[in-house]
Parts: sequence; C-alpha cells; structure tokens
Amino acid sequence: MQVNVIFFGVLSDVVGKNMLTIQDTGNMTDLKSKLITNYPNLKDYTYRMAVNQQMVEDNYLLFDNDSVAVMPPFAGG
Amino acid sequence: MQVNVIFFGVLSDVVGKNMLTIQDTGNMTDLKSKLITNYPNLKDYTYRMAVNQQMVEDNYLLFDNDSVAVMPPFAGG
Amino acid sequence: MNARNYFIQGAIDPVFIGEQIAKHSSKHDIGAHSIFLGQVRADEKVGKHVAGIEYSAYEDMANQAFSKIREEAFEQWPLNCLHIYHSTGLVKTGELSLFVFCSSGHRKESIKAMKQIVEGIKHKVPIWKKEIMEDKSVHWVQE
Amino acid sequence: MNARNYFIQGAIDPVFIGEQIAKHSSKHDIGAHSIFLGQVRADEKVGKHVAGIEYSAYEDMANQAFSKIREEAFEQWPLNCLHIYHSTGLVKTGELSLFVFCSSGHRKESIKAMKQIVEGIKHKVPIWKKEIMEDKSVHWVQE
Repeated sequence: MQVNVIFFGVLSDVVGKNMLTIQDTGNMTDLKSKLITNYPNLKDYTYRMAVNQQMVEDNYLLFDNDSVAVMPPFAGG
Repeated sequence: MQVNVIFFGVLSDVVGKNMLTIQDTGNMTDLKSKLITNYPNLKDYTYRMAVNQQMVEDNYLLFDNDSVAVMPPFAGG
Repeated sequence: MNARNYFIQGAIDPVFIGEQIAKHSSKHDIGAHSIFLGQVRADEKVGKHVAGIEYSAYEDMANQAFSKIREEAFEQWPLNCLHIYHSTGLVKTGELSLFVFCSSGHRKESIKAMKQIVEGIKHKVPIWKKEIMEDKSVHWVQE
Repeated sequence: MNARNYFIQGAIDPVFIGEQIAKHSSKHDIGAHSIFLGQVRADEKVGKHVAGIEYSAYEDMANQAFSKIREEAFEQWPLNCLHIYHSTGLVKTGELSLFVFCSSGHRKESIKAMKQIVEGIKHKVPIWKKEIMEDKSVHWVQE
C-alpha cells in the first residue's frame, strides 16, 4: 500500500516539494517517523495532519491511496 | 426673561409645533410644569431635556434666551 | 463646538461605501476594517408594512454626540480611522441609513470598538424615526 | 462534500463589495449588516517592508471549513445572510484579502456573530501567507 503526502505553506519549502508518495506505512505515527527520517528539518516546525481532509491524531490508521496533508498552523485572513 | 423651547420627534406632534417661547421661568422644574399645563398630553410621554445642547436635570437654572430641547428617547441607527 | 457634520441627506449609496473602502488602500498600517450598516426593514404593524423611515435629529447636538463617540473610541482602542455617516430625511425600505467604518492594525480592535460605537449611536445621539407606512400613515418609533 | 467556493483569485475589489451591499436592498427583513475586511499591511521586518502577501490554501478542505463556519453561525444566531470571500494568490499592500458580510434583522446578532466568524476563519481554515518583501525576498507568516 501507499499514501500520498501533500505539504502546505512553509513545509513545502522545507521538504522541497508539494507532494510525495510513501510506501508501506500503516498509521500516522509510522508515517511521521518516515517523513522525519527523510526530511530531518521537519523537526523544527509545528504542523498538524489531515487524512482525506479530516484532522487526525497520531494513532490514526492509514489505508491505500489515502491523501495525507501536512500543514503548518493556519494563517488566513 | 424668556426661553425658547424646541420639541423633537413625536413631541412636536403632541404639542402641535416645533418651537415656542416661554416667559418668566427660572428653572427646569417650573418650565416643565408650565409646559404640562399648556399641553397636558405631554404627561403620557417619556422625555429628557437639554439646555443649550447639554442634558440637564430638573433643578437646572435657566437664563434669558436659553434654548431648551424637549426630546423623546433617542432612536438613531 | 465641533463643526463636523455626520449627516447625509436621504439614503446612503452602496457605491459611496465602496468608494470609501477604496480610499483606505493608501493607508498601509491598516490590517482590518469593520463596517456596520443600518438598513430600513419592511416591518409589519397592524397589517401594514413600513415603506420608509423619516429620520429627524437635533443636528447640532447630534453632531457633538457623534464627535464624542469618536473621541472616546480613539481613546479606548488603537484605531487608525473611524468614519460615521447617518441619514436625515426619508430612507426607503431596503435602503441604508447608517454607515460606520472603523479601521485598525489588527482585527480584534476594530471588531470590539464597533460594538461599542454602534451602541453609543443608538443611545447617545438625538435622532428620531418616524415610520411611513405603505398607506402613508405614520408611526413614531418608540425605543 | 460541499462544492461551494469561497476563494477569489487575487485581491477583493471594493467595487464588488459595494455591489454585494446593493444586492441586499431587496431583502426587506434585514436591518443590520456587519462587514469585516482584511487588508494587507506594509509591515516592516528586518528593515524591509511587505509589498504583498501570497495566499495559498488546501482549497477543498478550506471550502469545507468555511461551510462549517457558516453552518455553525446560522445555528447559533438568527442571521439572514452570511457571505465569505477569501483571496488566493497575490494580494498587494493596501489591497483586501478577506470580505465577510453578515446580515440580521437587528444589530446585536450580526455584530456578535461577526466576532466569532472572523476568529473561526483565522483558526479553522487551512490557509497560509507568504509575505513578499519590497526586494522580492519572502517570509512565511507563522502565527
């Protein structure tokens, strides 16, 4: 299985791209540690995550083709 | 001495005019009783009074040519 | 006595409001505008609808009261601008009778200030309303 | 999913705001409009001024969040109308990036609702700002 990860705001600059695909990850905790291994600078940033446009917590289970958003604090207005 | 009395809002309909002159009145309490004698319907209305554009209380002293406004509750907006 | 005049004869034109907003684009320390507009409702009274409101005021005293409301708002909040326009004379149903335009660096100040300014206009300014019904009968608004 | 789109490409035109106000003159149960506008400030950072803000959003999720803010406002207050427009892309200093337009029968509801709606927009909608400085350098806004 694979999930699609989308980066927003400053985080797309931090990882150097807007989108990537991560293979073989079953939940958010695992996904986060994979992301930080690949992009250690992410550790310096605050972010929240959404799966298929719903905010989720760390233990959330992931399914094939889920769309995961990695989002810095919102700053609209 | 005399004072000029101006009526606003519904009160100009109640007394049938916008303005009148009252002779020989020395303070607001006296002026009010003179007005109610002449226009008894005033008793049915709530109103506040201003002298020369300042809100005043009953015991306020009047001087020659003062301009007294008789005003129903404000309803701007 | 402050000679400033806050009254506009008749209804306030939405185009004027757009123009006033546009004027503030040159003020680069403003981050937030709050606007309040009063619009005349077609309220029903004893089976008849309101067709318009005739506004009257003790204009000199009202202008002083508006100036005092502005001064108090500037003392209390860090505002950049505060403009107030109130109709006098006839304003028809659906038309605008009050335009308050309050600007600040950040959102919270202009929003908080607006609430107090509008309450002040309702309670501290000698203005009266006469509702003109569809059949031309009239009804003084007693608030 | 709600298909409504709350985004406008680039700055919000004051003329559009005037037109939206004028449109509401046909709604005869409205007595009060509250409007909030966000305007881009020329803030100074390390000796340089902001020339504009580039807004980006997770648009599908943001549109859902805007719809939820609207629904919650209608549940909580007796509102007649609530319109929200937010810019995406570049908005220059002095231009408008947010337009919230909230209408009710009486003044208190639209004023109270506005405060909560604007806070909701700030905190619940996935939108981000990148300040573009005069010298073209950029600075992500971390709120």
